[in-house]
Amino acid sequence: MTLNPIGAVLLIPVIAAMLLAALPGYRLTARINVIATLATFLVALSLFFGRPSQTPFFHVDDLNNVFIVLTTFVGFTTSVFSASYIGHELEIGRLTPTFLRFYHAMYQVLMFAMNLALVANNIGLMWVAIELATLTTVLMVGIYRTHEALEAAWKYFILGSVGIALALFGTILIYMAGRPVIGEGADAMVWTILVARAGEFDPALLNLAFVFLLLGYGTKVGLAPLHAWLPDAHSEGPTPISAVLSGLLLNVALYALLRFKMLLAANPAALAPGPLMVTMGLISLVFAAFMLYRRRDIKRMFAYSSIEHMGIITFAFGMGGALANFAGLLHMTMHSLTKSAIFFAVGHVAQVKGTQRIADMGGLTETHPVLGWGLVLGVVAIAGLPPLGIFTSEFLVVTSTFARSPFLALILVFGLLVGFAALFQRLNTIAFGEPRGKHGDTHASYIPMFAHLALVLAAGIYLPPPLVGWFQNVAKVLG
Amino acid sequence: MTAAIVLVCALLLLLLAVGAVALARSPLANALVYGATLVLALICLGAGIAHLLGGAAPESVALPLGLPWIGAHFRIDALSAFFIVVIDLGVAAASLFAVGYGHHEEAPARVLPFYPAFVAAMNLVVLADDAFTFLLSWEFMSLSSWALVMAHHHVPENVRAGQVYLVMASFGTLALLLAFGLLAGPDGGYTFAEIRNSHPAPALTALVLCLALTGAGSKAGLLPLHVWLPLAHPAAPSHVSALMSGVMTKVAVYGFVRVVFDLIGEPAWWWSMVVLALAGVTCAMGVLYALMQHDLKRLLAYHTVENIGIIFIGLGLALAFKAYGMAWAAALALTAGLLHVFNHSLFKSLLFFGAGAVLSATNERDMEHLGGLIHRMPQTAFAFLVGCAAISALPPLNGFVSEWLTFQAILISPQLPSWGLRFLVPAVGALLALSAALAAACFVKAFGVTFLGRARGAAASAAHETDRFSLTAMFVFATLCLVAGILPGLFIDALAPVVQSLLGDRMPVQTGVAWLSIVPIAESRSSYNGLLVFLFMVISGMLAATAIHRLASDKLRRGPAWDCGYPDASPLTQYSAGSFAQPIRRVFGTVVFRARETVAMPPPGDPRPARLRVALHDPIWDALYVPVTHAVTFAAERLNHLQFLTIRQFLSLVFAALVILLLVLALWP
Amino acid sequence: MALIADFAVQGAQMLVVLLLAPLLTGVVRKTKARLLRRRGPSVVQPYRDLVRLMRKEVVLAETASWLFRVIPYLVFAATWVAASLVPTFRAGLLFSWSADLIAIIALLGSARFFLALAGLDVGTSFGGIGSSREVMIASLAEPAMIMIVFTLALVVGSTQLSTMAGFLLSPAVGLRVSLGLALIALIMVAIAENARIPVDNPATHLELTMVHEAMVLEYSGRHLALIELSASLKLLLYVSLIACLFVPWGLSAPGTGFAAVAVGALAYAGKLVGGGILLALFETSIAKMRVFRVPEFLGAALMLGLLATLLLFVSRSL
Amino acid sequence: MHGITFDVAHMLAGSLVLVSFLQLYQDRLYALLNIYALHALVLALSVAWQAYVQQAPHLYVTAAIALLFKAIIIPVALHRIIVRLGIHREIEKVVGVGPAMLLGMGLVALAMVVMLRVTMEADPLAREDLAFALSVVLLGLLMMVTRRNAVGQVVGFMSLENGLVLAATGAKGMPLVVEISIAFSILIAFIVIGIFLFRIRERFDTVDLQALDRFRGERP
Repeated sequence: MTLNPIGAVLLIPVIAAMLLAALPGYRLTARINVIATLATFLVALSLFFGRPSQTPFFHVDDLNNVFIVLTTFVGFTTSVFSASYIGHELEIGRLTPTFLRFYHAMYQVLMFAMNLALVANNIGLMWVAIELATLTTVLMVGIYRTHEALEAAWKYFILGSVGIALALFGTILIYMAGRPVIGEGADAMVWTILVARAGEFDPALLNLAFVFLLLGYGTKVGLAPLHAWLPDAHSEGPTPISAVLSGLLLNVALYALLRFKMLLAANPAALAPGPLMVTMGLISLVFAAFMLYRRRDIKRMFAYSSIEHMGIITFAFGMGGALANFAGLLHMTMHSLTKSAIFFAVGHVAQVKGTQRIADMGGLTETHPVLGWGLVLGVVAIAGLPPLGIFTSEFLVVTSTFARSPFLALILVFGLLVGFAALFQRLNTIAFGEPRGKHGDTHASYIPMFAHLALVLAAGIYLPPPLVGWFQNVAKVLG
Repeated sequence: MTAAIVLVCALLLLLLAVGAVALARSPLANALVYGATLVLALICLGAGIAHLLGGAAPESVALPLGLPWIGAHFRIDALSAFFIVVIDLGVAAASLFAVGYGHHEEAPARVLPFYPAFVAAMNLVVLADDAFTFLLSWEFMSLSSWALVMAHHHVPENVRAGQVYLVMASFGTLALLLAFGLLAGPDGGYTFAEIRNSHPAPALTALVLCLALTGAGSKAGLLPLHVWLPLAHPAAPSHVSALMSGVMTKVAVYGFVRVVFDLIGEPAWWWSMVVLALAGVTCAMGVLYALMQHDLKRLLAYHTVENIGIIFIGLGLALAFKAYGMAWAAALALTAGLLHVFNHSLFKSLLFFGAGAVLSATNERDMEHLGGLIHRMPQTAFAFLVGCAAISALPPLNGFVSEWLTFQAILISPQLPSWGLRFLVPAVGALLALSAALAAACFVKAFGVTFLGRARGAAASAAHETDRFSLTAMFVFATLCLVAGILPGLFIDALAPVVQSLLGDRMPVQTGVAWLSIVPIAESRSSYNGLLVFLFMVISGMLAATAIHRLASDKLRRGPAWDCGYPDASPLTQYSAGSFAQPIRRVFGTVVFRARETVAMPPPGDPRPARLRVALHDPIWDALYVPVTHAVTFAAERLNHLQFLTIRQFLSLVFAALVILLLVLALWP
Repeated sequence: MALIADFAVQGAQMLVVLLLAPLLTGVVRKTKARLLRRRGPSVVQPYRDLVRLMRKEVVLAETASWLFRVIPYLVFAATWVAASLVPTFRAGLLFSWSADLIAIIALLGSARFFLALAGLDVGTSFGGIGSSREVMIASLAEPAMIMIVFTLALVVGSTQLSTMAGFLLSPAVGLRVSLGLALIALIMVAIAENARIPVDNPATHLELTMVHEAMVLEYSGRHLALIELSASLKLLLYVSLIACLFVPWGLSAPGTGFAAVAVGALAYAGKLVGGGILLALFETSIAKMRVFRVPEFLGAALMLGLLATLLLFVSRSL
Repeated sequence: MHGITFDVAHMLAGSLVLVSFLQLYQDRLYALLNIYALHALVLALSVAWQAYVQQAPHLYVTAAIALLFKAIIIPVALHRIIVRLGIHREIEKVVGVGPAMLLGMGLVALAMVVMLRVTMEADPLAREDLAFALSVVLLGLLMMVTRRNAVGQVVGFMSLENGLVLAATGAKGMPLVVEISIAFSILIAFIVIGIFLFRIRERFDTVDLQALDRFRGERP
């Protein structure tokens, strides 16, 4: 088990979590955090070269392989970022050492939970993992103990638990659907077996199950109208957590949704999940695009932009077809890299400006050129401008959609444009114009941010063939 | 070979951009970056000219970039080659100009890195041979130019300009995205080769045309999508303004030509109606807007709108003739359009250089504070004058030639079978004539108020002649304007392969014609000889001068201005830009811009000055853009309430979603 | 040999227009005076004026730039070239194809362009009035002129003056409404372009009513002479334009012998005198209009031109 | 499987739905808590019966949890909270009892329709159970959104969760049932503690709104 990379990916965070819970001292713990995540990342990288055989509980295939590596990578960079960020927080006393300890431990638990959700082959296990991740983030969102933070955490908690319940019901239904075909016992919850036999399942049960799963996991994905927790959670938690939330947790939840979409795709009699996902995707996109306009808190704004992009991705998968699915997968990857990079920038911006109010920021490219231009680059990327990766995926989504159903494409384009205008309206006030607000200083670590952006840029110009190969395989299975 | 050369240059330019980030602070950066750009542009220019004149066959390059299963395709044919020439000629001059002008830049770090990137992007657009690469370069071009517009971001208008520009740009890109989506089909045949071979249904191609017109038009500045142009072009540093106005709009024209003439096959007759109507209106409105401006650079930007209109008239006519299989006429119209592309890129860049020189000498863009600069900066004044004459379509300069050809194309229109076109085209012709006359009026104003008369402000009276690099750039282009004006035959023949490749026919060979004159169709029908007219004028002018000086007197005495005997008044009594345009404003403005003049005349004995206030309304902005913005803000306001629901209410949203989905399931057949 | 002859004829044409121009002005002035029961100056008075002006020294405003001194020559050159390209007594001259009707209009346009600049150069208020009104008038007159060209070109299928004249001589033309409209429009434009009553008054020096005169207010001596000369050249040009387009009879076709040329010359002289007298009659029988009525006047011309073009299709389609 | 076991299971599940309706009907907190206890009791019974029917001893654990934790501890704890925080005993409803009932009926009908589309292959017990479970879940949700007080909503959530347990136990041979029920009990415990910690007297909302207002004034 320990030789198995999967085992390592799961064990390292657990051990690290225990260690960090026990050890005092900022420098040391921060270092351990970074090292642990780095180790996890390196192990995960090894998955590219050899995949362990699948067990009833764990498996690695084309779909989750990429996402495991992505998750561990972003986890690693975020830990680097958080080392500098949390240091600053300690200095200004927003965070006490005890909470720091708690924070680091929770961070590792979160990593563990997400990796578990990704490698899980058992849908029950996946459910447990995702809920664990949710609860951890709830605790971390509330970590500042300000009224707003608690309130955000509470909201997240309540809505999250309802989501949990719905998702569980869906999972049970899947089991019920699988049981007559596969027989009682754990096998009926093993995804690989399920997907292999899905053709014989009872379509009505599958449909019902999917509805519940869509709402249950959709709450985690932050699709409108289930999104309510997301902006508050992002704006109130520590920025590294916002980065992980937007960059990873949403992805993981969406990943779970995809797994079940595959089940339905494998069953011809079941209703096509496409229309549901398309509708929810478009609603989220357009809604979030309009919500961007009135935002005055920088982190909230980018939280809404996350909703927007989740909408785009869900839409893409809903449209289905080789191109759209490929685009969706690409978009998931690009978005998690870009959005976490943006949050790295935003975190430091909020620190140097001492506020999250957009009104109190201005002329950032003047006062803090590196940070400012980093943010500009990030927004340029997230807005889907070339030559960065998101342009590619949006290109594929829009073109492939318009040829098939022009009307939907028009709505999509409308949403994109509205969101675009809003993003840049804000960016112009933050990054350009006369410098506003106080400009303090921070020992920022720019490496993570620029590493992400560099990756996104590279992907925009050149996509490595193996990655493309995997994505195309998955795209086929996704139907 | 050519494609490879240009690609390598583009790559080097991108590297240069990266490098510029590093050394932007150093004093050498300016000369280095612009020098390098100049050299690379010249290389591309050479390659382009060689390919165009050598009549080389189209060549393709495919790189394993972009979409992996497609790759990045690049192809250079006559059309691309021609636009490479246009682009890199403009770039070369702009870079040369900037070697000197760049020293006045207060924020070089915000200009130097983006300038080469912008240039590279423009070159890549015309080379691209698949939808993805095309749009990527296209949008990258917008992005880099946006960064340049934002260079002087301390001025609030510039930030707003950047905002409008980028939004309009991405609007255009999305339109093109949709167009290519249609052409490529659901399973993504994105390469142009595939698109050429796929023959979509007429309805689809019509839709594609509209989308292409929207997409390319919004970048070129076709009404009513021009709004960003007069904001963004002046905001950028002048050499960039020159590129944006003189070259980038041409890249947009390229996009339109590529899609409509090359990719989507046979046009339907009514397409040209759409294009021509839009183009005619663009023409007239553009120049009317320009007449109302006091800001020199904005005035020039609006004239870009006008000239884009002229170009699109040519293209529209070509479409019409092509639709009815009159290839020879189509060739004439298209040649006229493309020739105007070239000419406009010459004199518009030249004029923006002049404006830049004035700006750097006086820090003043508002003409009302300028004047008398011809005394302070005579060479700039001369070059600018040539530009003004050229853009006002005065023989024997180049602007006239392309407009003359356009008129010739218009005069063929009666042979079109369609009644709609027969009636539309003369009307468009009238609009064209009107805008030509108004353009002349406008440039009398521009030159007269800026350079002639007496200085209206301290800045103007303290101005100095600009540096020699800028002057060289200006004079090179001024000369080119003259050459292209007196030897148009050469340029028309150079354009022949382009037209041939797109329409399968070309204008008659011009170089053979006696006395180097040009004959669009037949000598009996019409002909023009710029060279001869030029020589006539020179000779007769000289004759008159010498004769008078010999036979009559050549005595001259300086004295105070006569001015009907009024004592010499202050420079403020001169005609200003506003007062010069007043008659035209009263004729056209009262209708188009709802121009209202209110005079506040103090009662007798009151020493306060009387005030004349002029109120103008931009009809298009008011009719189109204000409502849209209002709608968006309204919707945002409304939806924003969803931000403040209670947890219970959010839960009820979830609940509602669940119930609805279950209902869907229940009702599912 | 033939080439030399052609050169000779072309040169003759250029000289003829140059020499006849002041005479035409003289004729018009004389006739007007007669009609007003004045004796008036003799028809050769314009020549005398020109010579006198040539001799005088130039008084140049201190604020004038080099451009101000170049412009008279430019204007003169442009107008002269334009005038010498319009067939007067003989069609199809050597260089007649070097510029068609559109180009001729454009040449006059350049002359006006520079003259307007001259008005602004010295930096006085009157110059400004002059040029701003001039360009306003031109901005309407030119499109009207172009529309007239359209009409003719669509009838003839050419913008080449000689070809036009040749075609209009032929019976193929018949009587057309459009041509009539075009003629009226052309006359209106000609009046405006030449700053005649009712658009402008060449004789006035009442500041607020003058347009053309205000523009050239600062000129004196030889410069003024050149400008006056160009003005009368322009008048001549328009008269001969109308003549060759609408009363082309007597115009000697290319390649015909001396006799034909002689006939042509006589006919041309007749047309000039006739034109001058008609102009004078018209001018004396009408009052000058306010500056801001001019746009309506010219707008009417433009509409007529457009109408002529459109009617053409109708009449053709019949 | 023979009739009687089926009927018993059927009866128990059905009565669970009935109890949910009773909850909807209540408008006094204490009464509500008692009804909830009853709800939990019925759940315990049906789980126990399932354990017996399926010969799945581990389900007895779940039953025990349901009995001890949900039927006794939680109601008591909530009782004390109500006393300690001086929450007043009236339950403010968003919609009146009548409409709530009608809605409930509609939901149950919906649940039935949706579930009965399931083909006969799936064994009837499962189908019936699921139908009832789904109705319980929906009713619980309905309760959460129609009750204004925190306690009322918590009760709603808990009955929703009971529905889940019912479904899970009904699914024959489903692994992890016990773990899941435990996990959920912990979740509920968290919520209850949360209510106590954050002094949420009337409704969840009190933590949020005024806060949100100050909260970088995003109100228009």
